Amino acid sequence: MDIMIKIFYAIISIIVATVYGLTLGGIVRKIYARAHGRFGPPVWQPFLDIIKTHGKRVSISHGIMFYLGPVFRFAGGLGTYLFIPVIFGSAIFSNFSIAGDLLLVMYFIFFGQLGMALGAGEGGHPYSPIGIARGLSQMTSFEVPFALSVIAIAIQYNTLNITTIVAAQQGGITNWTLFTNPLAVIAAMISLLGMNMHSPFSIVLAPQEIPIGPPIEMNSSFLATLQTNRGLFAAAKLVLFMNLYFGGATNLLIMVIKTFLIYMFSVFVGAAFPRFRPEQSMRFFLKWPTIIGIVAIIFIAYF
Amino acid sequence: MISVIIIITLGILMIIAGIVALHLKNLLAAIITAGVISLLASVIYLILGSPDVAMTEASIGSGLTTIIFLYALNKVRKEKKDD
Amino acid sequence: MIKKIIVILAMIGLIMMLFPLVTNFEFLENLNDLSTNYVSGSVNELNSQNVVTSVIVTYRGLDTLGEVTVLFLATAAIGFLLKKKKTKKRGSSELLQTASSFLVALIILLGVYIFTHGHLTPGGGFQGGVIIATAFLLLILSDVNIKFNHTILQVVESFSGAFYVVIGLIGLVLTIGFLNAKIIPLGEYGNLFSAGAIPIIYSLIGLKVGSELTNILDTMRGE
Amino acid sequence: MVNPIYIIILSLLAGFLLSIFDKGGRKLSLTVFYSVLTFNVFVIADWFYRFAILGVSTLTINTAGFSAPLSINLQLGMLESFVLLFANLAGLLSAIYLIKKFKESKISSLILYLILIMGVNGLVMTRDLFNMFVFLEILSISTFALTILTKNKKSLSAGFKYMIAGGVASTFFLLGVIFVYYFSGNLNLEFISSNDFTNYGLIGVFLLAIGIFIELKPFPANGWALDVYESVNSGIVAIIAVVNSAAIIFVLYKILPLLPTVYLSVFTGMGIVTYIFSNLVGIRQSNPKRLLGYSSVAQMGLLAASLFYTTKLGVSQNISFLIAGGIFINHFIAKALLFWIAGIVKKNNIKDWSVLRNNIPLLILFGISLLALSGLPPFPGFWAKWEMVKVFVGSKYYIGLSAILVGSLLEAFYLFRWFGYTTKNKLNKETMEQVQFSQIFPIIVFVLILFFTSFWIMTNVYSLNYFNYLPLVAIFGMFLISFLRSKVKAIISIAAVVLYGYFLFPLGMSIQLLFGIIFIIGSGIVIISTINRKNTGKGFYGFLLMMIFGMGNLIIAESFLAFFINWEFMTIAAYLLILRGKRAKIPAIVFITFSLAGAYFILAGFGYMPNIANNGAIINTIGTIKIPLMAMILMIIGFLVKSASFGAHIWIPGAYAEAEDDVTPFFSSMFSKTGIFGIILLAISFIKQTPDFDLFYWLGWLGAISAIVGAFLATFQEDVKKLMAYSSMSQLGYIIVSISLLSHLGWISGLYLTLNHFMFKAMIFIAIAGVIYRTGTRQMYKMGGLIKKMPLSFITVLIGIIAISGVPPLSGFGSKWLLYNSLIEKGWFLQAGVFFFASAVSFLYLYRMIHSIFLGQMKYEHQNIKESPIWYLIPQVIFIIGIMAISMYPNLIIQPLNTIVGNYFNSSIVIDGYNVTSSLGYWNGNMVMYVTMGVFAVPLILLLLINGRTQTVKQFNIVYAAERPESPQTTHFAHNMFSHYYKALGGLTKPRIQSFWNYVSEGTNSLAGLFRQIYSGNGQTYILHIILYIVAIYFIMGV
Amino acid sequence: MIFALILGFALLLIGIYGMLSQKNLIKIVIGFSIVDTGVHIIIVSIGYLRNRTAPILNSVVDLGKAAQQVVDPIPSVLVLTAIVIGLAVTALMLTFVVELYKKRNSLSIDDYQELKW
Repeated sequence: MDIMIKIFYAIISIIVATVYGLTLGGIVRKIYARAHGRFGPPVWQPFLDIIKTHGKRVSISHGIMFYLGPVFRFAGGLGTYLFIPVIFGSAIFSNFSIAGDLLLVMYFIFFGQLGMALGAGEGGHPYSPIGIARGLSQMTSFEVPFALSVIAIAIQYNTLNITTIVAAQQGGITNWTLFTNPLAVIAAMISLLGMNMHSPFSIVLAPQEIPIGPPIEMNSSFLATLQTNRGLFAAAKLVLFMNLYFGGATNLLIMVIKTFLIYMFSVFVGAAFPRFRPEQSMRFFLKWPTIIGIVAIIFIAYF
Repeated sequence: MISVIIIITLGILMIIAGIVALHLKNLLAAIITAGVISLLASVIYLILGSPDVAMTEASIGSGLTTIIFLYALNKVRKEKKDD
Repeated sequence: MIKKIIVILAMIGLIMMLFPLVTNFEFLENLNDLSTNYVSGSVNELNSQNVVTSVIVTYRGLDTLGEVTVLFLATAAIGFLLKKKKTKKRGSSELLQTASSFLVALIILLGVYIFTHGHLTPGGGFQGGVIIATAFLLLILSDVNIKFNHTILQVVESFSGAFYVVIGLIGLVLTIGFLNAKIIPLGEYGNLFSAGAIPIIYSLIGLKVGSELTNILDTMRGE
Repeated sequence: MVNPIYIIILSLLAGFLLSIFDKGGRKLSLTVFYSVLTFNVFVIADWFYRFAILGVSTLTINTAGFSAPLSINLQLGMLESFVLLFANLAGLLSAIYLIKKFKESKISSLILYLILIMGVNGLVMTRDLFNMFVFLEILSISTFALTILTKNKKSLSAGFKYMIAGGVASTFFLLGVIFVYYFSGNLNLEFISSNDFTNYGLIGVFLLAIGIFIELKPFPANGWALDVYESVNSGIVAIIAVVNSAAIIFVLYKILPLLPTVYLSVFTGMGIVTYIFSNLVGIRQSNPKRLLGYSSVAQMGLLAASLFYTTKLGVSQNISFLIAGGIFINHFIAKALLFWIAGIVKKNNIKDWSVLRNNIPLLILFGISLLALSGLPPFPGFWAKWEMVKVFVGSKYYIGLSAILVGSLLEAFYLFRWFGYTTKNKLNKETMEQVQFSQIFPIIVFVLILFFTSFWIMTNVYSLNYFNYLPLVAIFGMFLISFLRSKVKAIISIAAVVLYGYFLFPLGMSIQLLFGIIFIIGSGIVIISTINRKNTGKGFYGFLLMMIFGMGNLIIAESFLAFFINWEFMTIAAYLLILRGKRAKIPAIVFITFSLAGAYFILAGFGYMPNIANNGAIINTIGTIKIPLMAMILMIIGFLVKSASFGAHIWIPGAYAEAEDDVTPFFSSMFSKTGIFGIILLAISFIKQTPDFDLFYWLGWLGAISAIVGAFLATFQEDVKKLMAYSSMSQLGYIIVSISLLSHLGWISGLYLTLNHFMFKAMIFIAIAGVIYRTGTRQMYKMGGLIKKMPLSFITVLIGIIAISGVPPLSGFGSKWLLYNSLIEKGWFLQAGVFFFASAVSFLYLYRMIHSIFLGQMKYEHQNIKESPIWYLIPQVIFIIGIMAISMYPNLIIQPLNTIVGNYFNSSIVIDGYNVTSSLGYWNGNMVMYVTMGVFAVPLILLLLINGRTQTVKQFNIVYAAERPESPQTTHFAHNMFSHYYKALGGLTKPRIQSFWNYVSEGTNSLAGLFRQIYSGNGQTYILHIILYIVAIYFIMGV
Repeated sequence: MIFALILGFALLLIGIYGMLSQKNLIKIVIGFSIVDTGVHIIIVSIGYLRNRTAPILNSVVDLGKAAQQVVDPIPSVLVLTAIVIGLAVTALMLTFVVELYKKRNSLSIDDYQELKW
């Protein structure tokens, strides 16, 4: 019985997160447009997109793996989200965080990426593997500062349990990792830029009118699934960052505010900088953020 | 005492002969000189109280060896002529 | 040029190495035990006047056997290496040939004398053998076209060697040791037929050495 | 019981009379000739039996009816009869080998040969110094003459050089004899003692010793000998290299008691110098006989050095006999064999030896000889080396030790290179001459004796446990049944592995069990894939079983020696397996060079080891001893080579890639684990002591570097097997780091990784083998889109890469979780960072592999290929089941590992149901699995519901820049996939280590080239060398 | 007799120098035979004892005190053997020289270095 309630809670949590994530996406597009001096699409445009793509009459699949690609991707998003306790102390939003700790979350992120890469690969379009190659290599580089930052946190709190980490940050803003371990946060925030694949690190998708990265062959419901996941996954990442660095959230409102602010950070950076070429972004991540991360570890471990 | 003088004299002669034998351009002369060394050596053996050795050295060292040398030289020369 | 310098350096090194052997050398005042034993043993046990001979033939008989073998080997080796070439040459004068064949008999006789008296006087099988070979050399020199009967040479060479070994073997069979000269009575000191088997062995050696050297010379002359 | 002097008598008699006999026809003289040689062998064999088995005391034979100081006496004892037995046997066999020659040539050749053998007998038996000189001259003259048994310009000039050099050497010997006589008053060795010599009188001894030593051809005064080896008839060279050397070394042995300690030290050094430099120069040599010449010279140097050194130390008789005797027999037999074979092959360049492939039995004999000469077990040279290392370490003679090991390595290098040329070079149409029975007979006899002595040593000296013979039994057994069809052999092999595992493996919860599963059960499963072969050729299963049993025996080895011989067995088998690959010439030589280098490190390490109680496997008893730090370091280096750690990794890509495709899984998933096993072995001892130097901390860093470098290197490979090879390097880095954590969690993680890596690497490599089998290429960009044709292989690879990359829910995540937890727990934070990076990079190569092969566009030529053969699929399925099981129920493995590691560390994790909790975090594999299934199922069902109208199109149905592209070939994005990544980080993969080793090899090569300049070919220079050598030694000794 | 000893060594050195410096094969053999002679003289001179006679025990020597009157016979014995061996070796060397010359028509040792390295 317990498990049924758990699943029920999880569904609620997922819906909330997805809606929130998609809305964020809409807002971002609006902001970008404004920054470029355009009017821009409405905030609910992502929802419209999903419905529209679902409604496409023609749906083309290139094979089983192609078919499963979006499934993997969405499953990755779902899983990642489900292994994170979203709101501290809330039963509904604790998800399945009992299944594993921070490491599980970090590695589950790969699940979707790998599946998507495979599906896109079977699509047979040369742009997909190009995009994937870029994406994967970019990932290897931004993972480094993030991983260093996570290690720094693990040292700091002597745990990898997300809930415990959040608990340790309760009781005032000064307990946040942001203030107790600022270097780790800086490293992580920089890698978040890469994770979100916004400009200047948007070479993977290379968004023009349509994305010409991995999802290039994706159409109709496949694309819709991916778009849905984009919302959920964005939310999941933001929640994870909030939990790790910004004291977590004790209720939904705080969560929305905090995550929104975190998101805005990457959006503003993205709006201000031009796109990097892949090797530039890699060099970037492996230089300063990595050094900051190492310093963070050394600082926290030995001083 | 006399034996010492003989030995010294012979020794000097032998050493000279040795050096000469090695530096003579003429192989025939060199071989003969080398034979002389052996011959002188047999005298020394005699003085040193080894008549057996002296005999052997005289017959083998200076005699037979020299003859074999000469034969070899002869063969080499013959080969040279044949070409 | 560099090589020359190195050679000279090597020679200097060698001189430095051997120098102490000369400077520190002291002649012994007395015979050491071993040679004293030899000297007395030669008289007392072997009835041989010439100590050198008795040592060569008996005490160090194995050396001598080896020595004969070495010579034998050399003969075999030279025969193995050199091919005999047939070239006719102008012979020397009749007169010379006759004279030399007369001389040859004398020389051979001398050789035989030397090796049979090896235990009494200086000289022995080797020296005698060489002298015999010289006789044949004379023949070769006087008549360049002379052909020796190789079978006879070989038989002499082989059997003298074989008998030498067999005489040694007799000692072994009599369980008094290989190459023991005492297989026949020692005889009277100073006589020709004394010193046990020494004269016999030395004679065999003489024959063997003579035939071997003749063989070598014959091969070397290259006819 | 025949008096041994009859050997001399009869030989002489026959020698003198042979020319007479010859008048009665060559048949008669040959009969006499061979009868005498045979008689010699029997007499000596009889005596050897008396001395060795019946324990008869040493025999002294007086001559001339007088006893020792007066007359010359001969002595025949255990050692003499031992040497002479071999010498006479070799003499007889070489004579048989030469029978054709003897039938044709002059009678003198028979005489010379017979007397040569007689000379050897006399030389060995005589106790009189001057008599030695005489016999030495007999020996020399007959040898000089026999050098021109086949007369040509080369042998003549070589013979002449030999003569003048020999003449100079014996002159010095004679001088020595006379001065020894002068100072001691005696010529008989029994009556001369080292006390007879005043300080300056020692020069007599010096001259004596140096004369003999020169005859042993010490570097660099040995040019003449090499010329002889190169140019002279093989049958005779066999005698020169083997019988003559044996006699001369025995003379040296006889005069050893006269030498003062200083001489012994210097001569030891000179022997070692000879060993290392001759082998060094040997690597540049391409003429087989000259190559063997260098090797002979080297071996004699080693033998002399061992004699001098053991005498100097006063090592116990048994040990010194084992060392010197082992080197002696090994050199004796192997060298004779090789020279004989060289005479049959008649090729003057080792690169042309591929003709030997026309004669497989001879090739096998050739291989055996090479293995023996390289000093590998079970051949006698190995045991000698083993004891020698112990002695050297025990006396702290480290320079000598390292020189000997380096020399051995060089020697093994050129020998194995030669074998590589023979087996792999292009075979021209030319065929070999018909081999005479008389030529092959001696070879067979000697090989049999070689094996006999080897087994004798194994059983009687070391009394090894019976299972240590299994690798050898396996290879022999498989050789005997090689006529069977290969499928039958495969099944027999599987059965053999099963029986082996069943009877030998303890089932208790121990590290043994874990590695038993990997080595034995794993092998059994992987063998299934080889059933696919139509024809395996000879030896394949033999090598395979030898390797498997060798690996298995490591686990249950009861002594260091047993461990090491099995280590070598395994290495040899692996080398032979690699060599079977089509283009494996270079990779195989690189592999064996690195492996042997590693093995020598281990050997040196064992030299430092204290004795260990002989009850049960060393893995269980090693905790009771304290391993010295030096041993630890040396052995770890050796083990790291095997597990292809950073720095020694350059052998893996070639070896893995060029080995046959169904063999590679053995290397990657099992063979590489032997290194890990070794490290664990050391670590068990390490954790019981309080170390003053935290070796394992640095080992951890090395593991981390291996992991990241391996991952980078893998990323840029086009060749799928090379990619996976580097992946193995990277993964083994993970294992090394977790073992070196020396903590409970670390070891669980390490063992878990080991098991995991074993499974996924095996299945990926088998899947790849299937793909290569079908497509015929290893270049990934030449494949593509194969998912449609080979879906099952795709699934295997998919599961494999998920498991490698550590993505939940499969077992790989468990290993990652354990790893990071243990790293952070231990405080190795930066290492943890490196591993995050490495595991991220692993996505790159894994994706590259799966995409380039299975996804994207298919090539035209692959339109009609089929799924992998069933025999490849069966093991894949088994491994998939295994991986799924431990992914689903991680406790299946974590629980036992917890128990196993609990033997060594206090437990630091709590296992509650499926929940594993460490001090840092927790992980519930079972729940992760279910959640993943759930989150996977939900979108899938949704998609299926919504997307009912999907139409599946052909692979090539894509639009590219608004047009259909030209052809699938051009559309498959696979070649140079990570070029941008290379731009950014490619600098890290610059082959620095490769170039380092290139420098090393080039440097060695040019050094060899430099040193061999001294062999100018000029006889006069050679005499100069001898004189300089004598002078130099004299001044070094400071007489 | 120290002078004989010196002479022996001098001949030894001269012979070796000859072997090292002369290019002609026959000269090298001559050098070798000089070395031999030198060694023989050394050996004999080592056995020499002052004011003694040859070891032939005929009427000249008092049999009872023979050991005090004769020189050491052993070196003579050894030299005898050595001389014969020397002859054998020299003869063999010369044969080689002749054969070598047949092959290449040169007596210079520098012309026989086709085997090297």
